[in-house]
Amino acid sequence: MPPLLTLSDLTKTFGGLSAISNVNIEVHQGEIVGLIGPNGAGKTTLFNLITGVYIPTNGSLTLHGEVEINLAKASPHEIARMGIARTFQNIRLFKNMTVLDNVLLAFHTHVNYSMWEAILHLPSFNKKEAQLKKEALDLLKIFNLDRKRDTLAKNLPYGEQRRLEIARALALKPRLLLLDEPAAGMNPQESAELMELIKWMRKEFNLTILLIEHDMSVVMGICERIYVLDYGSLIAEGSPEQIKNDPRVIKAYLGEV
Amino acid sequence: KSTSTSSKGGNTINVGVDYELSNDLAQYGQASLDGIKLAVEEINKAGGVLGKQIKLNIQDNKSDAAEATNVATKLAGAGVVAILGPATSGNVKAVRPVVTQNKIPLITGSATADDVTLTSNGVAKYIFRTCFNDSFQGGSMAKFALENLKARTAVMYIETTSDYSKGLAKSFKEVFTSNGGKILGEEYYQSKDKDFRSVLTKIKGYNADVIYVPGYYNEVGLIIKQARDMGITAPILGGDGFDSEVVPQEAGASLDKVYFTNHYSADDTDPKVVEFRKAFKAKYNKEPNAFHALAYDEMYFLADAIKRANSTDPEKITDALASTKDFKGVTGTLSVDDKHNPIKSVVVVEWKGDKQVFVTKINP
Amino acid sequence: MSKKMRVSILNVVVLVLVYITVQILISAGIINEYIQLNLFLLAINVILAASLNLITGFTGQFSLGHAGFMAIGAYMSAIFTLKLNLPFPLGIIAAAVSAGIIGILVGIPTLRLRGDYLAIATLGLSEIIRIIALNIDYIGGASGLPDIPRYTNWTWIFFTTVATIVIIRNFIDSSYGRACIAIREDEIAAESAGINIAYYKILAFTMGALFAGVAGALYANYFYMLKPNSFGFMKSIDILVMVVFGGMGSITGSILGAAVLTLLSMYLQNFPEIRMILYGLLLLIIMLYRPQGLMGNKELSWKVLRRGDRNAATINTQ
Amino acid sequence: MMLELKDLHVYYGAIHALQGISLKVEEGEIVTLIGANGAGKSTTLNTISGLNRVQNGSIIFNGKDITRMSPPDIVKLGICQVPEGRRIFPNMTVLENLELGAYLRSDKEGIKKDLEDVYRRFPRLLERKGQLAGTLSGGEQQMLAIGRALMSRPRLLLMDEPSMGLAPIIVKDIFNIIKEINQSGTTILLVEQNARMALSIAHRGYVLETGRITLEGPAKELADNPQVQKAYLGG
Amino acid sequence: MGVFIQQLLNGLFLGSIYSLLALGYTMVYGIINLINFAHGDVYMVGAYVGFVATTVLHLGFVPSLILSMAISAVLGIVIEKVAYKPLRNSSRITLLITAIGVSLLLEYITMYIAGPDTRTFPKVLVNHEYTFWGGQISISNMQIYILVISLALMVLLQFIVQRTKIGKAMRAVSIDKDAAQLMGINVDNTISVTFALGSALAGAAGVLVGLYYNSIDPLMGIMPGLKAFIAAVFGGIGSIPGAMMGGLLLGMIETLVSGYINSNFRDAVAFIILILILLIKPSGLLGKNTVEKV
Ligand SMILES: Nc1ncnc2c1ncn2[C@@H]1O[C@H](COP(=O)(O)OP(=O)(O)OP(=O)(O)O)[C@@H](O)[C@H]1O
Ligand SMILES: Nc1ncnc2c1ncn2[C@@H]1O[C@H](COP(=O)(O)OP(=O)(O)OP(=O)(O)O)[C@@H](O)[C@H]1O
Ligand SMILES: [Mg+2]
Ligand SMILES: [Mg+2]
Repeated sequence: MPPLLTLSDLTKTFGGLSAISNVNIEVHQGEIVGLIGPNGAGKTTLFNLITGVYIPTNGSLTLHGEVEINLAKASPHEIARMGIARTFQNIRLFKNMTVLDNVLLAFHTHVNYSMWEAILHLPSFNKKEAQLKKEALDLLKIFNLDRKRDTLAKNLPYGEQRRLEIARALALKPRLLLLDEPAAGMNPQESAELMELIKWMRKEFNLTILLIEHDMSVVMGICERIYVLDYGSLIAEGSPEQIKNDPRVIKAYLGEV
Repeated sequence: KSTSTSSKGGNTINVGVDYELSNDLAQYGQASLDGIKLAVEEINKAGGVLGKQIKLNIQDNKSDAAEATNVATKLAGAGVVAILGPATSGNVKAVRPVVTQNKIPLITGSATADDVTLTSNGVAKYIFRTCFNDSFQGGSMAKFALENLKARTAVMYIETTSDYSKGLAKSFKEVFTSNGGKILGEEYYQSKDKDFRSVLTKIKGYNADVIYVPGYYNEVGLIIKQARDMGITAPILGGDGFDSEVVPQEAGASLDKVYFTNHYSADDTDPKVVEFRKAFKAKYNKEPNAFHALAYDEMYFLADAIKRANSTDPEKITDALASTKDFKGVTGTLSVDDKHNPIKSVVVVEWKGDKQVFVTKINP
Repeated sequence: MSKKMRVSILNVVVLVLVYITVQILISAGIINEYIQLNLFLLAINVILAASLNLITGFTGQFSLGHAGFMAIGAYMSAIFTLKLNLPFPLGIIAAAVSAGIIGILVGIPTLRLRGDYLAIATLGLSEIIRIIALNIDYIGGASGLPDIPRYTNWTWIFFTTVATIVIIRNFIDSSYGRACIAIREDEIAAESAGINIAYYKILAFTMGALFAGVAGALYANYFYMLKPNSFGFMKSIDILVMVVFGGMGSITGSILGAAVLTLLSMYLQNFPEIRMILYGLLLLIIMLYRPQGLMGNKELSWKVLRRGDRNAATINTQ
Repeated sequence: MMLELKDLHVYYGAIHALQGISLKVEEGEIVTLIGANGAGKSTTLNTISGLNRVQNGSIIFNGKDITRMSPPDIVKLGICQVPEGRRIFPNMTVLENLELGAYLRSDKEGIKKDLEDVYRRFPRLLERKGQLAGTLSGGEQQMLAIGRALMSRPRLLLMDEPSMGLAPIIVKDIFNIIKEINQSGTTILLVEQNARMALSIAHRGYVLETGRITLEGPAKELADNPQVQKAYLGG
Repeated sequence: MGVFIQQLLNGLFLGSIYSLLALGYTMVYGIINLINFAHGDVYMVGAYVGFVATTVLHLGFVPSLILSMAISAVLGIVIEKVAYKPLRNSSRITLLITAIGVSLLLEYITMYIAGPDTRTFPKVLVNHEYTFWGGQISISNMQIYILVISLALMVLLQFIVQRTKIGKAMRAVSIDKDAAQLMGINVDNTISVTFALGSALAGAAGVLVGLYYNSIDPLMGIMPGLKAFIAAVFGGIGSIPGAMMGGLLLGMIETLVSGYINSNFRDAVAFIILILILLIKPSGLLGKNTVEKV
């Protein structure tokens, strides 16, 4: 099977600093792939490159599908429309919008009424908008947030904010979901629940997932393959078992047990 | 809709004031108001008009055209017999339809644009003024420059947002060029500017015989000072906007060869002028400027018309105003012509130190 | 659904009643010319505030140049009705279209500029508009364009104001409006959610400008006279004050803000010597006591007015 | 008794975030505070630091009532916080951030020595001392936040989830550092999601649930408590 | 050539006045992110204090300057405490409106007390004009003073903000008030110091400019305030050398436009240039291009 996403010889420099250098990664349809590495290794930078927030200094990013798309030439919103959704390491919700509106907003790319229908509030608009709301509520229910639909996002506790961010990403109906440290700030119990949720999501929505995480129980628990970055370069790739025992990874990242 | 007659009954005559009392033109509006207040005080002390006291209904138009209309509408509704102000041509033009509809006379002391009293449908019946129009004042200075100063070339330095400045410049240019003079350049400044050196550097390069600066005293004083500091020696000419002690204060020792057209000269020995200056100084502790004097005359001009009309009916006052003959004001002896402009002679005054010196008189 | 219909019908009925009542009062002379003038001014300010709110309150683009759009509309309508003797509706359309086009132009810098940098750019563009107007003799230059026919009447005022409010509200209340609000909240997250932020920023500017243009047309054809200096920086600030005072992100807030400040200004006419002192003091006090504006980002609706309603309670606690 | 919270009540608007918290920290201890998201852990620390208004109850530090003191005065007494989410100053350099940590101190020599200490603990910071802190990676920022707090030479260090977002190798380091800091004489109140680690280095612990303390005791006991194991240690 | 040099000098001196104000502006701006519209009016009050000091109290130049700076500093602190402090957690635009309220209050209270008229300073500093190049170029001592003073202030401020403890506290407060408090920084005092400093600068500018042009009025702060705001943004918000540079460049642009293009479109062309430059450098000339780390 051809990969869904290919990064080849990807390089990104900031001034003199090479945050990413010559990275080659392939992500296949349906996989859950882990991306780990020490702090400052360039993991988030890689996400930013994939989603168009940063423009690569060198190399290429290709999204495969019916047609091949060069992501380096696309802007973030186009990439989002092509089916790549993400969450942020430092949560970026629309703080002064309600929980429901955060999710509804992400349905924007799938809105099927015209601006005229909206401005005139035609009956067709009301019907389609009600339909959107229903879908959004269904999604919120999955994340156990439906009861907080009218709460402003900024008033949610941290854990719920993380979940809302994932819900918002899913509302884009993506093919590829990028999660940047989704378990950060969660206790082991909550992390375990999150793992179940991620697995379930993959099945339910037919997703491919690329995941950054420092919590090894999460990474080792759900990832099928793992890439390890250090100082912007790949130092290892393989199954959780392989990675766990890779001396370079132990030295750079995991530490002696 | 006919005018309210509420002012007829009482023991007072209500006069509306629609002036620029705040924002950028506040200085001029408040100066005018000072002049009006002095006149009202004197009139009331002398027993009022038709045995009634004058009562001012003072409103601020925020130096804005729409607000001037707003205020005028309010004054009309409050039943004033006449409106004094606004100060600038644009604002008077904005108010014009309101007073026309309400049939109330309006007198301005400083709206000088030619078309303030003229609309596309002829003379604006209810609009009067105590000041010269631009054509007369600008033209007079052009003549003076050509004949008395033997100037052949001139540069104009104009305030870009002021209709007064642009109006004077236009008529100066017309008369100056049609009598053989040449305008070498037109340059612009903005009110509230304080630094004029860059344009003055340019003006210096024109080497013109005279520089015409139709502006108000605030900037003019600074322009004169900076021009002289930079070694520009050509005479600097202007209009009644030069008439303020601010000019010599700002320009100081640099004041040299500065001529302007005005209504009277401060060294005028006409008892009317002398008395006015004395009274003004006593009340406000400063020398009156053109705004003060013209607004002072506004009020007397109105009082005179009410007296002659022997009525406080606005329509009758309007008729009386229109037929004014040889009304003796501080700013000259004035008759209203068929275009509602005052016929009065203009004097050319020179600033010598902080004194004004009469140079010549030009009759209409 | 039926509840929505009921509310809509209720709104329409109330509006028609307001329209007819005021029309009758004007005809009967009970609303005198002065009150009428201020009522119209109030409505024009409502349009200005609501349209600026779309740009600044909802989309988060700090604009200090709203008076520029108004100026374009005002002059365009004046040219159409005075110089070209065309009917007023054409003047309004010309005003809306031309201001809208300028809105696109002004919107373009938003793609690169943020916050105060954008504020300066918009301020600059509106100043450029004013300075150009000062120097075009065809429209009277500095001395202004007088004798513009007075076509604006209660019917025009009422229906354009209502249309503006309804259109902006409906827009905000749709996915398109949510996109704008998302841009205000977090541009990067909005982009990652598939929102074309460039498009929506320009759209907001264009719509906002368009309605400001309409307000300009109503203004020009009511106040007889246009002067470039009426559309200076302070005018933009005045509009901004209404928006902030009413509550950024609330359309009903803009209505209230415009109303209160228009009436305040009218009332303060009675104190010419200290008018601006009082105005400054009131601005200060109002902002200190109600920093989020009268409405915050809530909307006033029948629900809120009817206290017992449960939904109202949730709105109030937001 | 170094620090004592007595029946503390704190509100955010209508939200009753702390509903009567009482806890004690002895001189020289590491005390950990564990609990689910939104339990009120950060609120507790911020309240001690003086950032929140206390509705009811009191905070005593070394016998002194500090309930209504301003944050700078509290820092002056020797209570310093490593805040949640790092809160470093992004537009300032790493070095300037560290210097700000020593804002209230004026002993040049001591500051210099402590700076060297911080660099020794976190060599990465030395490498990047001229870089703007905002461009550091998450983990680097966390190191900076800890280093910055140490620069004030606190007597009581409040740490809010210092291991959040850190690579495992560093998490271990961080906990070692916390132990070390403690052994060199600083008392520590530690909030952690990584309860297992926290309990392994702490002397005592408290469990917080929706604004109330539900369990307390020596760290070992808590770690062995089945309830705690199920809820916070991943079974 | 002589004319061109003269024009450049004109621009430099005009710009140095903008800079003088922009420096204080950018300080306050940098720390509480507030477009302090009242800054121009503090400058006006400073000028009036100088006027009273010289005409009524008959003080010399230096005592008047100091008095004016002191009173302006106090005024700045009072304004901050009364009008801005209660709103620290409100949106920036709310603060902007409050600042406009303060600005109107200062303008019209002054107008109410002192009248709207223009006042002129007595000659406590004598203006000397020096000419060079056969009279083609002229410079006055006052121009030199103002340029030198604004340059010196720039260096001083830059030093304070970058090198001193209080300067670092100012920057920390501007970035994150809570975190700054956790460092032991007294946020209120830091902000007060900033306002005092910025306002004292405005007061000094008021006296200097009042003396130089010899003309003050209650609304004199509006235009320079606006220009200083533009200069500060132009140079990069919060950047002290940026404010200096923004002011000088704005002065130069205005001068060259009036001198060589068209004085009628001075401000329009200046704005066009400004916008173009901003489009190329969206955070001002010396503003840090703070790429938000995602
Ligand atoms: N905008 C930027 N400007 C300058 N340097 C940057 C920028 N963004 C990232 N960097 C640098 O690039 C390196 C990689 O950063 P990145 O955020 O990708 O790390 P990371 O792997 O996500 O680390 P962590 O696990 O701690 O989040 C870091 O050293 C960081 O300082
Ligand atoms: N500034 C605030 N305004 C309103 N509510 C708040 C605020 N800060 C916290 N809360 C609420 O107070 C409660 C306690 O929050 P706190 O941040 O103390 O939790 P925590 O235990 O630190 O959680 P986490 O593990 O997610 O950091 C939560 O319900 C939260 O939503
Ligand atoms: Mg990261
Ligand atoms: Mg917390």
